[in-house]
Amino acid sequence: MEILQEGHGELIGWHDPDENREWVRAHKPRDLVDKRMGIAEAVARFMHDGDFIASGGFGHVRVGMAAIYEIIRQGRRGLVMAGKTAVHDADLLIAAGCVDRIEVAYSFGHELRGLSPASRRMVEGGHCQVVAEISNAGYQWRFLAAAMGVPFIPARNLLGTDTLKYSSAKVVADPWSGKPLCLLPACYPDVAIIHVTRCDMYGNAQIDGTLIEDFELARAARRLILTTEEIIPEAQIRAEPWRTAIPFFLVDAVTEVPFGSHPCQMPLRYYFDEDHIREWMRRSVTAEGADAYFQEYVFDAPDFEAYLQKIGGSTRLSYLQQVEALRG
Amino acid sequence: MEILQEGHGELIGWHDPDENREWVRAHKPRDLVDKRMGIAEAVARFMHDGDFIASGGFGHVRVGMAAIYEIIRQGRRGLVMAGKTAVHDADLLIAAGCVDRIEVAYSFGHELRGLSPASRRMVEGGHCQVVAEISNAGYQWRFLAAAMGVPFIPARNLLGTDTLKYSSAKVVADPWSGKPLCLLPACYPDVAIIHVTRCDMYGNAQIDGTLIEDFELARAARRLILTTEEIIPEAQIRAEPWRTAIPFFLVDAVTEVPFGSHPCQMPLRYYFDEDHIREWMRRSVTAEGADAYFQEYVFDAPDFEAYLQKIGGSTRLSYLQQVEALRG
Amino acid sequence: MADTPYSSTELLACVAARLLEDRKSVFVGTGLPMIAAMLAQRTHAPGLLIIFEAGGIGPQIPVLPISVGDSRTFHRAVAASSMHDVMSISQAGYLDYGFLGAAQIDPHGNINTTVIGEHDHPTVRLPGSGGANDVGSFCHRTVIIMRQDRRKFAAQLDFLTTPGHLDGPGARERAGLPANTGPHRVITQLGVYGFDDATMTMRLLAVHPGVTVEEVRANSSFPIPAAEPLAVSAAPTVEEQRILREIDPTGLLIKR
Amino acid sequence: MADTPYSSTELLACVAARLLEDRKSVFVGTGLPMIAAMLAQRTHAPGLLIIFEAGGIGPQIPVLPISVGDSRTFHRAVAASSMHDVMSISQAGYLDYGFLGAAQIDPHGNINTTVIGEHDHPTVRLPGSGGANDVGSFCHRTVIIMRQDRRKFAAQLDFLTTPGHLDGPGARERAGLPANTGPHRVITQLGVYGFDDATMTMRLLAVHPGVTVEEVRANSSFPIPAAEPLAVSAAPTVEEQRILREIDPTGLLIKR
Repeated sequence: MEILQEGHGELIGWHDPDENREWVRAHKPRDLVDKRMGIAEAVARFMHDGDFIASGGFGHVRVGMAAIYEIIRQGRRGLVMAGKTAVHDADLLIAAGCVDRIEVAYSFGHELRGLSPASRRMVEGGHCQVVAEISNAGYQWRFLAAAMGVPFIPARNLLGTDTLKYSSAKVVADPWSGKPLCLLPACYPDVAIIHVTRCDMYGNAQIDGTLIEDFELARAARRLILTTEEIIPEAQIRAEPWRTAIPFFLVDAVTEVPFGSHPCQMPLRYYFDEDHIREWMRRSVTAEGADAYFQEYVFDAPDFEAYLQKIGGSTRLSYLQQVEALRG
Repeated sequence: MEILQEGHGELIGWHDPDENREWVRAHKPRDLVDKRMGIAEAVARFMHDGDFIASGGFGHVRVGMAAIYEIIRQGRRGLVMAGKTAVHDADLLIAAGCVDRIEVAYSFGHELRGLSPASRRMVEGGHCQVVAEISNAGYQWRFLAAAMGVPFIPARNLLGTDTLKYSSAKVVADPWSGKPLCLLPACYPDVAIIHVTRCDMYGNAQIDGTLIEDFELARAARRLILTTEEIIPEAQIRAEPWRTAIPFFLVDAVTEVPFGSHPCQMPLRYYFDEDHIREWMRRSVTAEGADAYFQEYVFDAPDFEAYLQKIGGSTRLSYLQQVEALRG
Repeated sequence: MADTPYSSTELLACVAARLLEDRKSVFVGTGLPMIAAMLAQRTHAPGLLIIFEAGGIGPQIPVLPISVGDSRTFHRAVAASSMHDVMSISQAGYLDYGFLGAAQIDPHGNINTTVIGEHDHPTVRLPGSGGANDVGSFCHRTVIIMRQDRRKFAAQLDFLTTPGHLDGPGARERAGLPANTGPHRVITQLGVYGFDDATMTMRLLAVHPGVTVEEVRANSSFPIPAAEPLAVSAAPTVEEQRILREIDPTGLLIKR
Repeated sequence: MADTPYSSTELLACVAARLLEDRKSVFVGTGLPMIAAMLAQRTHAPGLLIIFEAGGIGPQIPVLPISVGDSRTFHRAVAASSMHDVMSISQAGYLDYGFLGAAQIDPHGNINTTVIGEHDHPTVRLPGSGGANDVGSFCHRTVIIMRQDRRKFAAQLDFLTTPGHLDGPGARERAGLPANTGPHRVITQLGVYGFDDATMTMRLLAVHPGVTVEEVRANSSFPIPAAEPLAVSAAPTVEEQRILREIDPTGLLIKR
């Protein structure tokens, strides 16, 4: 294949498909085993310093925040992050010093709410390195390639731009049309965290609302930690098998964490906690402020339950439920 | 791209992605218009002699048989068919002289029930030509490439076989691993017929059970005729938008045909009519027998309702419902 | 014409909304584009199909969504699908319009949302492409909405995140991008720009009420020819303003 | 050992079922493979994950499905997905075992299910690959179940539909197929075959009760070395037969 152009971004998370097949063969569970565990155990067992990690959902929507806080609490270091519309999760992990390298589709911003003071400061100060650029669809299709077990997916984006020059993509001529085509290399995160609406104890999971990138991400990740609003009986999964977005054999850990996406939204369950997001953005304008935030909400909260008390407990949470139900 | 190997099968249904984009731009409806019409009108308007056609479902499962009978009734000629686990549909269309070319993943058989006397006779007699070979996943991914608007999808099947030599695929070296890789060209049928569980009058459709290849096929086809067990209110679609497998803007015609998959199965609704399938297989052993079958069940039945009366009417149909519900 | 005062954002939303055609599809990002698309749907384009990158397709949006993944983006939608699905149908040609924002734009409509300064030693690190590169690559016509000043209207981008017309006529096709796509209009607080067919560079099509060509030129670091005759944007009508208040009752965006 | 009479199909089903390991996954096609997988699940391999190409994943199969797309294949399944999903996870390495049938097989375990005679002027046109090429390409170990005779055990195939070990050691990898895959066993009405590591050609591992090596060789048009010592397949046990009757109460397949 003649390469017409080649991005010089770092090739993060790519494996030879045969090498990844061997990994899958050796490590992924084929049988139904109870995978329930606390989030502390899940993070301790399945996420190690230096791992390449990805967080499901999109922006502030359906994000496994309980796991994000736990990563900070356990002090993981040297993580590389998939900046796939990584927003609050990435901002916190970078500010806390857990993530020091990132491939960026969208990061360092809170969408309409403004740029991220903390992670911008870390990047502009040289404490967190952007190792490659890509677009949202580009990342999505990198995960699709991995989910399919092929080395790349062709696409018609990135072409002609600096985004391509700083990506890990290559450009070739399509052998049918002769036109230049972008090839996006497969991407297998070492660990993904996905927060779902409900799942059984084996990890068979349903997601209400859009799947965003999580169908493909669940299949691309080598290790998958599911956090879930609720654990339901296996029979409920089997009654409507077409509702299963993530089957059990992709899953390594199942953690029940009601409100586990807070302060992010959980579609059809609870709304963004705008006050808390603003609090973080305000306090993280300085490194000291960010540290104080972590002290208060992460280190001084032994677990996610304690964190929920700190942010306002059931009063606050039922208000967020009301808003999401358009009754707020 | 250096081509290591190239199948010499006919390249059926491929378009330059830009050419197909222009087609989509000019022909596909963006707004909600009532697309309900009878199957006779749908076939007359959207399927023309010489078209390349594909039929949804899989084997004898969830097949738009009412449309298949109507194609025979209207005497379409020179159709090219996607033999994507095309079984009863392909057998009838070939036997009736509607289809005279086919690209084959699986055809000319009725799975466990045995080989197809009629279409085998037509192929072995030179009346129907196999223009290319492929596998089930291969066809599926040809549709995926079309659904994505890319010229091809890479895959690790077909390699090393005569199936590849008789396909329209090409083999190149993966630019990352250097390993040989099969590229499957996109495939855009001129018309697809998909039978769904329910849809609204605009074509927003839900499918109970496995999607098989229909998610991708619906997005690959230039024209899409939906037949449906029932038409439901738009509000029911909008109440659970994550259940929509096919959104309206892919759809050109919506035809309500209860039992429209008969004698094939409709998952969770009615079982295979084994007696009728056997009757066809028995009578189609000779060309005369096949013609007599078509006379009785297609030409002497002005519409699908009349056909359902001929195969046993409501007594037979409720029996098939009982069997499907495991009460038979 | 309006006889009531209006904010600059209200004007931008109206100008953007009016560009959208009925019975077409639009790929909508966060913020002003959402308001513009909702306004168009409630005025001249009831048959406008709105699509969000997280998978929301054809929603009946109850209140202004904050994020393009927000549950409001698939509220009573015809489908709540996935990014793969939405990006695929965009790449396959189903999306007529796409909206983009920009930190910098160059005369060919190329956009920077990645970085100011050097990539590896940034002065200001911005969020990156997000879905912008995809929208700018796949949609038939893209509309860029941004504030303009001499830094933002840049002769040379610090980083080319999303393709405009690259370096001129035919350049997109030569790069492999889908044919007949690219920036269609640029809307700023001062006016509306199109692209000259011969050079694929920006030209001023209309100024907003009270804005002069000199003001436009003073707020660009590259030369901008003006169409003759030059149009003047119509101010928001009373009806448009009423609908805008319905869409954004708290004035989250509109009153900015 | 059984003390009751059994059909040849019952024996094949038992031999195939016993090959499957607990806590592994198997890609199952129509017919005998379904019975074998269901039998394995109800005997030594309760943790066997059964997957069907139309999208059924981990079903609790109530009665023998007729087709791999049949609603029985996703009855109380953990997921009812799509062919794209199932084929993708297979390609990605999640499938341990796959079953295949064959009209012809050659010494390297390559399979023909496409045509007897010339492709463009067929003597007998067969259904083609179906999912066989995919299963034979992606699964870690494939098991071929077929009737054998001199025409079916062919030194040279009329058409190579599905890859076995192609022309010998390393050939699959050189062709680009996933590493460490390929035919593991061939089961016929006469015996069970494996593949010699040095040549990747078929060798007889076991004969069924009452079958001789001479009979095996008389039913092949290529030479077949026999392992020493040669095993004899265990006949179906009473328990296995009981379960088989449960799985296929009408004897649709088992009594053939």
